[in-house]
Amino acid sequence: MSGRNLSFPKLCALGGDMGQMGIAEIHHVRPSQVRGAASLLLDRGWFIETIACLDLREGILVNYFYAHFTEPGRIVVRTLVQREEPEVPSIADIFQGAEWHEREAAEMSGVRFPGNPNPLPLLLSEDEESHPLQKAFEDRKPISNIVDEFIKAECWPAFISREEIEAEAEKRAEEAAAAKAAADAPAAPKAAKAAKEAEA
Amino acid sequence: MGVIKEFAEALKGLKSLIVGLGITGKEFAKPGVTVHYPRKVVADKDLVTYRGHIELVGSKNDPAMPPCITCLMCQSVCPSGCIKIIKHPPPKKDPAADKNAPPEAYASGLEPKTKAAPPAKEKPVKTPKGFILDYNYCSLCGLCVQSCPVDSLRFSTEFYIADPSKKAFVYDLMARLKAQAGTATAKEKE
Amino acid sequence: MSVFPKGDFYTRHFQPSGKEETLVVNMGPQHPSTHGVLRIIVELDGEYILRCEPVLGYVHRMHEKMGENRSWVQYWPNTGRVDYLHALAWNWAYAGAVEKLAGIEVPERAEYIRVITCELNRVSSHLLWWGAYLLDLGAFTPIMYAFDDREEIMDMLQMPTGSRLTYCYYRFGGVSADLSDEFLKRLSRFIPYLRSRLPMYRDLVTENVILRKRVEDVGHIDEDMCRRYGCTGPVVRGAGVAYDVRKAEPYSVYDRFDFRIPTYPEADAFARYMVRMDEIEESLKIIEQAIATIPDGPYLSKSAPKPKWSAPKGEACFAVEGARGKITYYVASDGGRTPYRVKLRSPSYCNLSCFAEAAKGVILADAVSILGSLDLVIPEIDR
Amino acid sequence: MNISNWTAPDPFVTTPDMLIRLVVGLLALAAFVGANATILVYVERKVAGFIQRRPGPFEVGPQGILQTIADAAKLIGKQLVTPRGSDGFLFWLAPIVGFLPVFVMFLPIPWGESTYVVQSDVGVLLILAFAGFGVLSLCLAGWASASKWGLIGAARAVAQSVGYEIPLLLAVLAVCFSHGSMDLMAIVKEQGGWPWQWNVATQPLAFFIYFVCALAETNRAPFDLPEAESELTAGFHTEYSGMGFGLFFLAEYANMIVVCSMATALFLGGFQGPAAPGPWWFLLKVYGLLLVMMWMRWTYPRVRFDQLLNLNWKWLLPLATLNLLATAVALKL
Repeated sequence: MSGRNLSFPKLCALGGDMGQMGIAEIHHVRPSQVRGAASLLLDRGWFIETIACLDLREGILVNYFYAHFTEPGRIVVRTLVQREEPEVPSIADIFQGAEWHEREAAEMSGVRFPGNPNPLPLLLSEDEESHPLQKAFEDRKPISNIVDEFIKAECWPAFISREEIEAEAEKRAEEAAAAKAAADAPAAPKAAKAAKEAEA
Repeated sequence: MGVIKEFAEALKGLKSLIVGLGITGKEFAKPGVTVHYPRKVVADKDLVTYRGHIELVGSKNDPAMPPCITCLMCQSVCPSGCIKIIKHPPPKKDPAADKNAPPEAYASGLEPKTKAAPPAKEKPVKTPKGFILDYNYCSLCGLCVQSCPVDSLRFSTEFYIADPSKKAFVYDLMARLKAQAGTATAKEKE
Repeated sequence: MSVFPKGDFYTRHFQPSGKEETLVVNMGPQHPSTHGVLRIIVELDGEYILRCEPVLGYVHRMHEKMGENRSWVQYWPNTGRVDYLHALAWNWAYAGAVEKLAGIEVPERAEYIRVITCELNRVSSHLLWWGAYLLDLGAFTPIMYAFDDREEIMDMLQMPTGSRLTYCYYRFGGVSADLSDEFLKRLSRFIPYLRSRLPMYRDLVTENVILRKRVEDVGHIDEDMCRRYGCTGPVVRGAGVAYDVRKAEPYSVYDRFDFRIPTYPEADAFARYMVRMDEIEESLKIIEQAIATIPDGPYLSKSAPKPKWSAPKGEACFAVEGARGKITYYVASDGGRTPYRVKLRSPSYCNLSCFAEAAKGVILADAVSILGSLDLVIPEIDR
Repeated sequence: MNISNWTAPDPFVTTPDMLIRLVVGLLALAAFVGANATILVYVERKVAGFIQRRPGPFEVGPQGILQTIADAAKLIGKQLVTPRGSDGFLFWLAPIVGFLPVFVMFLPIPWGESTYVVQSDVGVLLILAFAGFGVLSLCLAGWASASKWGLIGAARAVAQSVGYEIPLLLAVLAVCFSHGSMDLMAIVKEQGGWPWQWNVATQPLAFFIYFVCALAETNRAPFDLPEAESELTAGFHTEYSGMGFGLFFLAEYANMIVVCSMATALFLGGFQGPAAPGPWWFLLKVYGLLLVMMWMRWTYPRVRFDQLLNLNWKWLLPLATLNLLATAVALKL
């Protein structure tokens, strides 16, 4: 996997093992660097496989999968976008095939791709407003729950500060607990009654 | 030259058309290959390998009862949630029955040991009371059969099934097993 | 002309740049040559296509979301239903991804079984495509001959898998049932039979001058276009690039078999046609070698996960060469009961995305020819 | 027959004898067309079935022989839907326009030495003239149904029919030249009973061109572009339901009989045959040609539209012209 020397601007390149996880290289970039990576990869003869978004506690992780017709391996260019402003510049003018991948990612995960020539819904109905692949808050996991090493990497803090997320999570958890307690209090006798009925 | 070449190509094309006619002509003369359904059915060798809906297997001792231990593995693994096992309710503590039992005597140790073994702890009934399969939603993945720890499930080879109503495909597998056992014993008697 | 001036959402977005003298027609969602519910909005100038835009999503089932709310094992049946014509390749891609993620060993016999069944499934998929493509081009008979041969394959695949189309046969760490000797015998009888049928296919169709005129020099999709759109499979091999996942990222035991990657440099519909016809022969060659060398042993690993198993945390990607191209499963796990994210990269989806460019300026009949030569399976596009 | 002898048959001074012949003939033709179309549909489906190695229609009646009648009953029983935005009058006129002229085309066909309805000196002309009506019907149908697919189908039909009529005419003309007559009966009578005495032996190229053009004129595969169902869903009859579609269907088969009858009379010696000549020879030859047409339909893919026109203008037309010239020169010599 060495000797490829893809030197596009990036935060860091870390992880990836073709044998272990089927991904040769993982490059972390800022959203603004996605286009640079794409054009460099196109010059080197890579083609786009797909775009996959992960909805995480830290934000939405947008993964661009690239593969090559003659070289083995798979390169993932990933970037993290904040949920408040989920925008990644479109690469549809570099890889035309990415237009559909972006449209799919946009409607499924709620990431916006400014510059996409045809930003219509692709698979869902045109009046669908929700993003099905966005998870509920309590289902969202921090990236450390999936891959540890990204947290250890120095590039991760560039995306997001860890404390912020934890603080928000704690706050949410407290709120949820309070709400639950409030809801449980009157519901408790009811629940007992229901259980009795079920037994009978 | 160009004209000659064009004509040669056209003739080649015509030849290919005639070859095509020859092939379909030959096939015309051959017998048909389709299975003429109501009159003929699929050969058994192709039928026995078909995985239809699941059914219960009779246990060795009692062909009308499955060896199922109601572990609910199949029910929980089913991706479509189409298996429903009804358990026997847990045995109720009957105070009258308790009175008949001579716990004190045993406790005292005065009873002769040769008389009888102490009554074993009442076993909870493990066989299912009911086993319902909603075949409408089944995707025939076979995960239930594979996950059954006591091999109580198998695939039926039934596929001549059709019904205008969805209700017809909600099978009571216990009843089915009983019916199968009944016909099997009837055959044996004959 | 237009009785329904408003049109629907997509037509409204499509129309504004249309000229007065052109005709905007909907090819689909119910159209004989879109092989299912695919809709293509076409702007016609006479018989020539000025521009077109595929509209997808009519059979969208949200497989990716379903992956997130059912357990690892429960996701199996979904994999067979993405591409119903080459279901085992999708089975394999999911199996491979999760096995990679969890480091599950697959017994050697299971690998051979996978190769045999998957290649057999590929042959059946190509046969169906052949018939359906000819149907697109107006010949009715070939599909019946193809079905005749395909029927035998389906009967054979039914022996281990128990189903005929949407197989759910592979498991983590192997397959769900062993191959019987009867199956292997029947298969080794079938291979020479199918080989003897192929010359008939060639004489009836491939050599036919009408077909040649319909597919030669039609629908150029060259290497550069494949790269920009991510086209794989017979499309890229028809553009002269010997790209086959079985060779490029060798998985399973494919490196033990001797087979060729058929390529044709013409990059037209005929090249793609020929690639598929050659692939049938190559697949038969692989199956033949696999039957000869299949080892004994267990068909399911002892460490195969139990039904309530959860994968360890991490992420994994696994690519498989399907009949239509590169199938990639990306799975991410947080160690929970369900996958955290499943991403399906379907080849038809990427192959279709280049249709708008490939069909620009061609005749309507050629568009049908191009569409057919991409070998689309709509449920795979919509997922 | 000498063309100078020809006088227009005046319907008002016809003899009772001729009137009876006409009425009986028309009735017989109606029965014949109906019966034959029914049989042909059945035969076509059986041929398709056997070529594709399946039984074809099988359930209605022995060997499915009543299948077409059942289908006809179904078609008649169906609701006639007039699509929104269509021109209702023209829409329903089109199938009738397509079907009626077929009767006229049958009139001058010599079935047997004495089995004919009208013996006209310009029989060939009559058939060719009324054959033009077919395209009018397709054009009307496609245009009036307010369907874009229908419109494209209609446009194709017009371009195709107009184009292919010319080489067809030239091919027929070559035969008429060599016999010096346009009377089908005379042409048949001048041919002998054995295949080498037929016109196809002296005019093979004309026969080939005629047959190809006849396929195109009747919109049969591989030239079924106006209704190419994989491209245009069903072309000009996309929007027709019930018997509207049924009439197009019937007209197609009736047209097939007409073109094959004409081919038989012009090139294959008509009712002449070895041993005893008679109508059976005629029918045998017609059905032979029809079977070849069906055989071709179930073997070939469809040609593309521009290729279809190229074949006509670049191949058939020059060939037909050359053939005609050669015939003329040979006759002069």
